[in-house]
Amino acid sequence: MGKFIVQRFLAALVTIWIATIAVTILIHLVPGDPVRIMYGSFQTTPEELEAIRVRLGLDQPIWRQYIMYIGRLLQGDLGNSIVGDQPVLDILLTRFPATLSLTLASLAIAVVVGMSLGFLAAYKRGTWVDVSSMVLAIVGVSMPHFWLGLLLLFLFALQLQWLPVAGGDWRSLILPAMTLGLANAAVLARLTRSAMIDIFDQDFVRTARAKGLPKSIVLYRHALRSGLVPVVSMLGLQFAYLMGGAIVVENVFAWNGVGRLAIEAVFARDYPLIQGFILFFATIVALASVVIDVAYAFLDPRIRYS
Amino acid sequence: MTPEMTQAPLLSVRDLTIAFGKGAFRNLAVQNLSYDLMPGETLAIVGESGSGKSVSSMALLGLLPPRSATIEGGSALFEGKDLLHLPEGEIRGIRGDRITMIFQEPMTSLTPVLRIGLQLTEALVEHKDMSKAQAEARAKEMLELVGLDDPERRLKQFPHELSGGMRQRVMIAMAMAADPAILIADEPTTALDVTVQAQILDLMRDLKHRFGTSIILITHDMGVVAEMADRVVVMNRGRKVEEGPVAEIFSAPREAYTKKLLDAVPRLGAFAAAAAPRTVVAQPKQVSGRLVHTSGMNKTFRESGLFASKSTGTAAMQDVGFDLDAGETLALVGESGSGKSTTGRAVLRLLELDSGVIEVDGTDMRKLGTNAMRKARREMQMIFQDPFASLNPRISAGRLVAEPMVIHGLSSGKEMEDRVEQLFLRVGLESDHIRRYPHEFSGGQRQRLSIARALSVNPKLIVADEPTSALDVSVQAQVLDLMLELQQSLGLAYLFISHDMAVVEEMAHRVAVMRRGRIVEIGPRQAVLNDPRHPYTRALLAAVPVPDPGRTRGALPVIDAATLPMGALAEVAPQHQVAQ
Amino acid sequence: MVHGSSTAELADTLATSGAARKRSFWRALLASPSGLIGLFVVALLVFCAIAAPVIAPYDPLRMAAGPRLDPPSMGYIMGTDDFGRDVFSRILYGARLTLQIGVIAVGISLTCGLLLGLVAGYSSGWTERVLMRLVDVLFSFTEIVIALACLAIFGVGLTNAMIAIGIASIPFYARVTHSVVLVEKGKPYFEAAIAAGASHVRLIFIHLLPNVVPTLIVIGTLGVSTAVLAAAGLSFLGLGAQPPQPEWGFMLSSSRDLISRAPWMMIFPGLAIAVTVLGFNLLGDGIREALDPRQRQR
Amino acid sequence: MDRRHLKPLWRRPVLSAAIALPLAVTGVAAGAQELVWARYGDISSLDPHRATSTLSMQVWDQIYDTLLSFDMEGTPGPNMAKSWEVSEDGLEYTFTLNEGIMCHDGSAFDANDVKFTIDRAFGDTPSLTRTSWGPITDVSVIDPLTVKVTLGSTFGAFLPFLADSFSSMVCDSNTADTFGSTTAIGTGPFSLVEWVKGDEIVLDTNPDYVNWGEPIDNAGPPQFDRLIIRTVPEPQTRLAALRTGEVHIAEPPFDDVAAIKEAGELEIMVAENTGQNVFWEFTISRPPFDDIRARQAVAYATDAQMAIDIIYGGLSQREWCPIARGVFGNDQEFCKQYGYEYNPEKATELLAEMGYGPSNPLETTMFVWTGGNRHKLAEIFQAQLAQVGIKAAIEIMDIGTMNARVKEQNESPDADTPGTFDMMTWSWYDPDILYQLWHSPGAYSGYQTPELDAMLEETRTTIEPEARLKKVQAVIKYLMENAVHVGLYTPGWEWVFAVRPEVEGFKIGPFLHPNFQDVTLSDG
Repeated sequence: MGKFIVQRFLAALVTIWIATIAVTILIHLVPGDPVRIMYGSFQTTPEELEAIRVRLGLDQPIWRQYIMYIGRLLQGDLGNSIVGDQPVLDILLTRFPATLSLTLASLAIAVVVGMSLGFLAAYKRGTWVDVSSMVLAIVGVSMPHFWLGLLLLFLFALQLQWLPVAGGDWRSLILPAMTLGLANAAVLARLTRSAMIDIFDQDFVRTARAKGLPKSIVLYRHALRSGLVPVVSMLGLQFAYLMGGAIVVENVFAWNGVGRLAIEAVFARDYPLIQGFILFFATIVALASVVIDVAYAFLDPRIRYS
Repeated sequence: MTPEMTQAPLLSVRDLTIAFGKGAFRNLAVQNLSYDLMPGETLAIVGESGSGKSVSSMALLGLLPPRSATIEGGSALFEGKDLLHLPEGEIRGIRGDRITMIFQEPMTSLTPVLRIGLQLTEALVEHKDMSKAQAEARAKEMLELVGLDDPERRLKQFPHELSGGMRQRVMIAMAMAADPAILIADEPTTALDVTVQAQILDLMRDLKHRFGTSIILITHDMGVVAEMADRVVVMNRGRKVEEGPVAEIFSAPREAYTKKLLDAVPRLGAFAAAAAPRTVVAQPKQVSGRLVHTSGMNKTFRESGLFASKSTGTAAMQDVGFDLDAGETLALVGESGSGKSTTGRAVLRLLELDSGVIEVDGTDMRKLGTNAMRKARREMQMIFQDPFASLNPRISAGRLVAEPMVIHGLSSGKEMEDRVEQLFLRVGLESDHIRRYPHEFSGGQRQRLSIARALSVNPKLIVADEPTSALDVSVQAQVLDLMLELQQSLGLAYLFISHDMAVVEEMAHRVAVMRRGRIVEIGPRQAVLNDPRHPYTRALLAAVPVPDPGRTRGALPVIDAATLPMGALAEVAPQHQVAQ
Repeated sequence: MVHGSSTAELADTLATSGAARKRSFWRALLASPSGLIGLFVVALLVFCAIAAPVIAPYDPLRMAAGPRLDPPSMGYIMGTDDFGRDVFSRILYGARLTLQIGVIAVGISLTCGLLLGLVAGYSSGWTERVLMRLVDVLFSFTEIVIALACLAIFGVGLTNAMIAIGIASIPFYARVTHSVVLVEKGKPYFEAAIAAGASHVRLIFIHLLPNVVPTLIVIGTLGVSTAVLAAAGLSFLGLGAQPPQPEWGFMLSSSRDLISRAPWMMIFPGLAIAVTVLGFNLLGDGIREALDPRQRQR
Repeated sequence: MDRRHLKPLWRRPVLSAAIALPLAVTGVAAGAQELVWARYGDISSLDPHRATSTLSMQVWDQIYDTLLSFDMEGTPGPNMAKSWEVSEDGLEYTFTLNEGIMCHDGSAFDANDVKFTIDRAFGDTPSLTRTSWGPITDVSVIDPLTVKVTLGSTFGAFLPFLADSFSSMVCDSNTADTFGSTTAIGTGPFSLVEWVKGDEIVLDTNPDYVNWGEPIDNAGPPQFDRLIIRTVPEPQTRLAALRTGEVHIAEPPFDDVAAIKEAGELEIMVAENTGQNVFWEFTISRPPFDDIRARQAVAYATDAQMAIDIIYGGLSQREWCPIARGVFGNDQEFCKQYGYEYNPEKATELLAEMGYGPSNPLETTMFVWTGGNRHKLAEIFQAQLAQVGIKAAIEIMDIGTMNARVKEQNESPDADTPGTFDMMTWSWYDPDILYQLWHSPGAYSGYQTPELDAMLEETRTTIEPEARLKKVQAVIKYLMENAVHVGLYTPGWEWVFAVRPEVEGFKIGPFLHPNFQDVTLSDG
């Protein structure tokens, strides 16, 4: 178990490490002179550009740049943004709680709605309940986040005026979280259903039934607990998808998270911010998957006791 | 033990009919099946795959897959109630209490995320109104009865911490804990090694006497039937073929199907008197000389992965070595995990050895380069266990058989077409099979296809890895006959890998017994099978169930894994070597 | 050593009773509701794309083809946008872009993913470990972030967005290919081919590829829907299609300011995306079922 | 991780948000009045030398004060500096400061702070305002209330600049690294409480504030307690929030302005004399726009009046000059005689001369700044250009990116793609903008000739208004005849405000400086 956690953690570190390489390379893939593209404002002189180049270390060979980058990174320095010249990490950290709350709220919705729907469909396999849940799920999977968001906005905020449209109020979290959560609930429902159907076909469920146990015990004690294992193992990926989906949804609802920041940064070609965002995103997703893997290990004794 | 025929039956099944699918896809799995089960009796339901033997028993407990299977008719009277027409609540009360069940797959039949203790006690708590403590006491008692040590600890363990045999013991403990009237055992030992099978069968017999339970034993294995059953129901394609006391069925089967089934069963000892496999062709091709020489083969499988430590690994082969002459069959026998398949693959260089020598026809295989190795493969072909998986599903039968010839550039065009057709006929297939795809063939036909494919390049050596163990016995007999016939007419050498001692006795010139990656005994068939010197070989032979109700298997020799000699081989008789 | 097991027996009975194995792929596809609907939607999309100039009542780019912000009516069945362009005509022409997105993006990711997965899966050893580790890492970045990074490099635009999405999905296709290759490689028929002396080329092209392709057809079809969604998303964010392209996601984004005044500008492009994506999802599911009859029992 | 970073991360905990937020909203003493102003974007920096966006400037206006201030006509007059003297040669300016100006941190504002501000603008990298300050060579503190600025050459736009937000006076206590991002100490009517990036800027009334010269009634501090400047990107969302009262002042969706006016629920205020100018500008270092005919064809092919009527519905005006209405030298009649009236036939003709035709359209790319419905405007221009055979792709980008891209385009004469053109936007209070844009090396390394350079220099060195006007108009004529800088419309961004009825006294000064000092909030 301990070894398992250490392994997962090391794997996460490798992910982050590769991300650092990727973002260092990123800036060199930009066609043209990155310094001129980033800082070549109307009032900068060639000398100033050169000074910036030296300050950013972009005059150095790439491996030196990488070492410098890692060195700064270890001190929590992700560089400064071009727009406003502020520490990238500060910007990301002030914006991240909004994204985290959106992502977690959506995850909660996705898990509750998706898993129950998937479980129900698997349990009622072949009946109208199954068919209609799966039709619902495939429609949900096919629904663009941003469209669902606009529809919800149109309906609940503008037409019915049930929910506020702006402000940091918790109620303004409802629509974005629903948008992101429901779309992913559909994915989760499909995953849960097929995982549960696999489980229902397992020999041990037959054994449990053969013991004459009540349906509820067969379902919850034997099937669900085992069925949860693969589903939970997929939550790490789900979290990553949600984080990715948040980028779009934040822009629909003007939710002030890192996703909106990322789009702003792309428009502004604010490469230090883009680099920081990618690294930050990769780190969060990697750490989240460690957490979920550990949770998964706790659910599955085959990992817990080895 | 003969049951009193005057006694009222405990369970009386009448005209049971079960169908899968609906409408045009309706398919009768069981048709008008009737039988009685007497108190204290063991009734074996025998049949090959697709006979409906399992389905009919599952139906009794309402365990058929819902929505795909329907009970179309019949009754099953048990204690005055018709099991087939009870409401779910009532049948559930009987299930797991009055009638219990054990299944074939001990590895997957226990819930992996729950402790053994909970799985053992939950039915008792449910049906017997026991408190948790009472149920646990009973569970512990049962674990001891089924021969598991340290029951206290077992209760806290998870299924993956137990071996297959231990899990089946837990399943039996679970099934017997409620002191049921009927135990339905669905192929309870099929997935187990022969030595473990013998122990489990002994255990079941013992418990049956202790509890007076009636058993419905579902099996395909006539040996197990002969050993366990009082009466037998023979099924084929959903129908009952014949029913009768076990002795009668074996000694005087009335139906042709039963006769055929019994004839096909390989019996250990049937060929004990012969020094070589029976001759099936008029003029066997004469070949001689050493074909294969191996020595000192070692292989350890290591976990791969970015963080895997290099030190751990399982030794699949340790210091394995043997010789094989042209036209000869060397059988590699052993239980699962003994390294016999690994050895077969190593000889063909399908896996790389850590060390060792493999010479085929005097060429050191391990020194060959990629291209030379590819050429060398012409001389040695392989037949695999699973005829379903070993044929590429997207290539037609004709192309599959031709493939080795194409690879080695042996023939082409019309000549090749003729040769393929000839091969098809040679292995007992028809020429219009050539254009079909593998999934359109039955299991036996596919194995014939594999053989034709192996033969296409006129190899000298064929490694056959459990070539018949996925086949029904009647098909197995045909394939074995074919292999013998081919060997003798073509002068083939077989490295024949098998777990089945009776098959080995039928096929082998010489036998090598493997255990945990080592050869513990090797020698001519009569020497090894009739005069086994190694305790493990003896145990292996003693554990084989005998398909003859008249003969009882002797007591199982107790083997102590710790003291088994597992050292280097030493000659005890001419060519007969045993580990010291 | 699995001998006449009860589950195998059951499966056998089921398979023969289904008789699906014997039916041709197309019959199976058309027999499944998802396959049928999916095929219909995709065919409709292709039809719209090809016949757009014939069906479309107006030039999709023509401003003041009608009054501004005119609600749906007989003349403009999906209304007009804020430039007086006919929304219906724009949606029809948008189908062309959508198809293009699907084909190009999936083409890129499928080709590269297949190659990577095949190389990794076939080679094994260090090549495999390093490649797949890299692919896993990229995969965990999620597609949208990779696409964003690509767009940050290439600059915005629909063509760049297609390429970015194509690149972003490579890890997914590589993973699937890799796992299918591993499964196929583990099957005895592959070992049988090695034992028969097959060369690398033969092993890859005769034995592996044909068995990998069906899975890739399925995920490629499903992948079209992902690509369409992603491209529409990027266009919605302003990173993809640029004016005056009648791309559906871009049309949606221009509807945002007018959501209460002209909801039809939001509803129809969204519907077009959703139906197209649904169509490819259903078709993918349908093909999967048709290729694997056992799946259908689920 | 640095500890410093932990605090902001948890300042707004996820789950306790529901409890914490109502507190935050009413966190000021009971009955405190706050005003919420919603805008489409956030500021770039609180440091006036590190940003150029109007969004940023409007916030600096609240936190900082300037030495001089514009009256409603846009003429600079005294403010923090109560008087000033100019030397004979026009190279030395001596300012006398008002007594008793207090910085937000409680320190007194004096000549040292002025020197600190100007030195910073010149010494610091990257300072975006350096050239705007003019040819300053020295700043010296004569006494605490007197400061002398020396110029290298005469500079006609110097005084107006000192009334502009770019010259915001920064207190010399702003030495921390955090200046510009989390701290900002000025002397303006409001002091910084918090800037939650991307979300809101919270400002509290500065009780010590004295209005020395702003053209408004209130001489003291603002009459409400807190100003919250919130980022709400979606126009529809801003409108909805205005209607519910979550927001008091915001830019409405342009398409809804007519309906809002009709309903009378909100007051619509349109800024005048914004100094904003939207114009065509071209990459002249390579084809096609190295040829004047191509530039003229674009100019003739655009019907700006029709476009702004559709998109802004009368909120914006056709602008013929390269400098906007309200700026010295703007004269519609004068400019129009050199301007390009919509004339597609003429455009087609010019293109045909160059060898372009229906089968061989002129292909190019139009850069457009995001927001303000400019992308829609661009779409109309695109369609208009298409009619004469110019196939222009549209690329929408952030203004900073656009500035860099335009410059990069001009500096890549050998690129194999056709040269681009752009809908450039500038707001300036003085025709000196023309110098900054077109005098070599030029803001964008664009169109330059020695002739133009000489003419531009004269606009700087000529101080006397009558004479300067001549010089400026000569430049305007030159730029327009060469189709270098083709005016389109004014104003162009953030100039329309919808105001809730309970807000009274909201004013917009010249050059788009929103002013809250006269604002009173009735209970609404």
